[in-house]
Amino acid sequence: MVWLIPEGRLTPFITLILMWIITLISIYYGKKGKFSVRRIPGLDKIEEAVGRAVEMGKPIFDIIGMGSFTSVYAPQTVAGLSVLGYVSKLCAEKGAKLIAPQAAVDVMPVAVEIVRQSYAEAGKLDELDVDEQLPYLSGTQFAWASGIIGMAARLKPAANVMIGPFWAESMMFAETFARVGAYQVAGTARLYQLPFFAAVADYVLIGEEIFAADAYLTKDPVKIGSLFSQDVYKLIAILLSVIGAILSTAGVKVIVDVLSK
Amino acid sequence: MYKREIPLLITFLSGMVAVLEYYFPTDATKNAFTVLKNWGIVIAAFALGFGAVNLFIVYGRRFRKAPNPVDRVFSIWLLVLLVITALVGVSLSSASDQYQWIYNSIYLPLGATMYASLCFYMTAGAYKVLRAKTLDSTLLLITAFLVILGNTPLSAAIWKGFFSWRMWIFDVIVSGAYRGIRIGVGIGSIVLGIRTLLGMETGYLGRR
Amino acid sequence: MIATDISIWIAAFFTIAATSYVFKDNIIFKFAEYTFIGVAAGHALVMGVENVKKYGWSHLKGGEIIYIIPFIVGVLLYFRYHPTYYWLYRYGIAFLVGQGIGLSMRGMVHTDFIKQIAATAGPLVAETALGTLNTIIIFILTITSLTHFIFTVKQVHIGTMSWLPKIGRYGMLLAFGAAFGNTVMTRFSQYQGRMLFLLRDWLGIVAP
Amino acid sequence: MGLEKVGALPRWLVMTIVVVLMAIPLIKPLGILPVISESTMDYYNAIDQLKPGDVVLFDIGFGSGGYPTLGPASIAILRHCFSKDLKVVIMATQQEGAVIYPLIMDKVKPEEVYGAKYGEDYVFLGYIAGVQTAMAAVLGDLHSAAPVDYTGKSIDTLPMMANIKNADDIDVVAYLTTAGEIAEGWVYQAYSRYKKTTCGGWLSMMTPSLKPYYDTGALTGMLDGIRGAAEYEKLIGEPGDAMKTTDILNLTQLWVLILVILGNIAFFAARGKEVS
Repeated sequence: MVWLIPEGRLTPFITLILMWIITLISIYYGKKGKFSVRRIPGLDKIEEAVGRAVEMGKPIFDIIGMGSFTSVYAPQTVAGLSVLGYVSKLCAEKGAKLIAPQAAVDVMPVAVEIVRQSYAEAGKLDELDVDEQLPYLSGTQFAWASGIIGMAARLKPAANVMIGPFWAESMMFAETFARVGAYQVAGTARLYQLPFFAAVADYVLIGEEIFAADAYLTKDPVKIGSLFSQDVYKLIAILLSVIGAILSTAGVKVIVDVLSK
Repeated sequence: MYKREIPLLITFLSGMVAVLEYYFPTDATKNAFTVLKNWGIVIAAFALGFGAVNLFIVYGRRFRKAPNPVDRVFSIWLLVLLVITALVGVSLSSASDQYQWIYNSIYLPLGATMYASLCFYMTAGAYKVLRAKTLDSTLLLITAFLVILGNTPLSAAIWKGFFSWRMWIFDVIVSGAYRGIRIGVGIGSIVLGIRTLLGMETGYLGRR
Repeated sequence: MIATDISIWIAAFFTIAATSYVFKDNIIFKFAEYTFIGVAAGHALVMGVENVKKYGWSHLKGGEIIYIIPFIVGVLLYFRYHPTYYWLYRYGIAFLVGQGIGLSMRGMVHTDFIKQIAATAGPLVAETALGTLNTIIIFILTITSLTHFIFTVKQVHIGTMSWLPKIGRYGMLLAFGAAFGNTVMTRFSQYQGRMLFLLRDWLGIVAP
Repeated sequence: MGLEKVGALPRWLVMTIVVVLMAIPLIKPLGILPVISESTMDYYNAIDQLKPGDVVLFDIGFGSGGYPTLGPASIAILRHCFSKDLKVVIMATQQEGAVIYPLIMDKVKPEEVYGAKYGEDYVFLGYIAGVQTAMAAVLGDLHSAAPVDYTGKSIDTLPMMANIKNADDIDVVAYLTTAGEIAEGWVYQAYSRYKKTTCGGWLSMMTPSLKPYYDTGALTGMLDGIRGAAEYEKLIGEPGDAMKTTDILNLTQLWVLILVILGNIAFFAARGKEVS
């Protein structure tokens, strides 16, 4: 017992305190624009997808999943909305037809607003038909899934971008869009659905890459700052592991001992 | 003030008590946290009713306004079932035979089969879509193939190597890659947790 | 011997209905899905009411008056649907979100960060040659998959260093293949359980 | 080059063959016994080394979605516990756990088969809301968190509960779940906070992302979906639905492998044609 802290919890306690401090400092400097997020390859693939939709004169789907703002997966829905902003801007500029079906009642108005803003900035607001391009399908999982599958089979889109939280319906989407021949860029931070996207999509954004895309697109200082702090912890994890492994192999177990204090 | 600041303060305090009780498990922190944990169960229990209220709002409106009659019949059917299940459960208790009858006849078969039928989708997917098109999909296909092979007892009976390959893939490749992913997810959740406790992430308060 | 219990027949109907969407989306499946949603929401309501009775009311009855607070906060949750006093719902949600984050954050830093690093920082040499090879591969995959998730430090992705995230990505794709293989088994085993129900409990073709 | 026709089997035929392949082993079982993996062995040993009278906290963390695979696993684990005269405190952190409990107990039959009495050898607390809040509350102070059992009877009237007050009186925490939140929750509360021997079981699609906890010792044992359940049934020597279900895997998984091969042959044949 060290000042009442039980055995094996001293290092976690110090680590947690440091994490609070470094995160706050990173967000503070993030607001001062000290950091920048690298452009992840996934965004280039999304641009390719829109290009393909223009070439083939067929629509491009952008599905942000059925998560709502009050669910624990809200950050993934927010990342999906940022990508929707990016895709809709590209579609407005290049003249591709965007289809973005909606499932969450509280997310839909925000999505419509984002798409309308992108089309307005490109001066193409008259080309946007919100009811046809951003239809509300359903809030229930399988009605939502079969609604999208029906649209995909009918419209035979050239491409499909799926970034956000997905559940069991991810397998149905990935399989149907691939069968229809759509070029797919998919990404989610829900670990259990990643295998389907990785197996079937042409390019997959793995886990936290969707948050990096979100921070890159929105340039939000708080997000960029916290992404920097996360990178710091990953680098610390790598350093401790490498040094620890070398020392342990040489018989010196100091790192492992400190970590289990 | 009491619309945003006090709720954010409650988020911070209820989070901090939990963290304090872990690192400083004195009688004071333990007793205080015991009460808060028991409160948490009651409040979480109250929140279980949200699903029913949401359905009454969404499908109540759909019953009144939906153009096609099939939607309206299904909407009212859904609400009727909700009420019947709730009445039987609350009046006779969930441990009653009548309630168990409803569960065994309706909820269990639907819940067990709805997601299970995805295996047919996966079969069609494996046949039509799982291609060694790019380097990425080829790598994935190799381990998927070996694991599916290793998962069948028949293959292990033919040659024990199939089973040891499958175990090697899990004990080395999966353990290594997913340890890195797990550290990344852990760090992400902690940082998101810090931002939420400090009121920088307020999506959960609902947008108004 | 074919089942005579009506409950088994209803369960069989819903099992087949819940499978039908795979072959073709149809109205029977829509009926099954709406039924599922209604009964599930009803069950959540019953569990909510019983939990409030078991874990809130029993304390109040036992004289612990302080448990009136979670009752009040729990009722306030339902102001979420009120046009003007919606913000009253935030007190309950703030408490649940804060407690949830506190409970996971405190342990996560130990099990998802510290312990994972400690395992990777262990000796690379094991008793057997294969053991050493496995440990080294696990070590490499953990480190490289971590580098893949570094977004604001550009040096990790330029020049020779950029090999690390590339290896990390390949390692993760191999691991996702294994996860895909296991998911195939999951969905199949779930449906095979239902097939066992249909052939044994319903049609009686299979011996119990 | 008619090879690409190999990839043109109609969709409904591919799926109908799956149904047929599922029925055959049920009618004529192949009876191939699964190989025991280390993680299942560890789960089994964690319970097997307990002495009569030791306490196991068992959590039904799954519902209808997990019932076909985790139902048989629960039956096997509880049979194992009762055969060793252990005290079993059962709870549910998933909403449907309260109505899954009777289905499991109908198969385990503690009274007839093991002479175990409710209230003396086992108790069911029912579903407790709040997921990790429920776990931390039960482990922290059980009588205050769950003053009544699932029928509403006060805990103090149940003899066995007299000396089961909190985590210190519990020897092993064993759980089965389909939810990541519950699987991780027990790691954070039972292992990290209260240093309990904790064994987790789940759908096999969840194994990769939860394996790091087993590798680093946070979880003592791990059940990998239906494979783990079948191995556990083999270990306690009582074949059940898990073994029957695993038997079917032999044909259906091989059919998936064949389809992957056929699909890729057709793909490369078609691409070969395009190139030439």
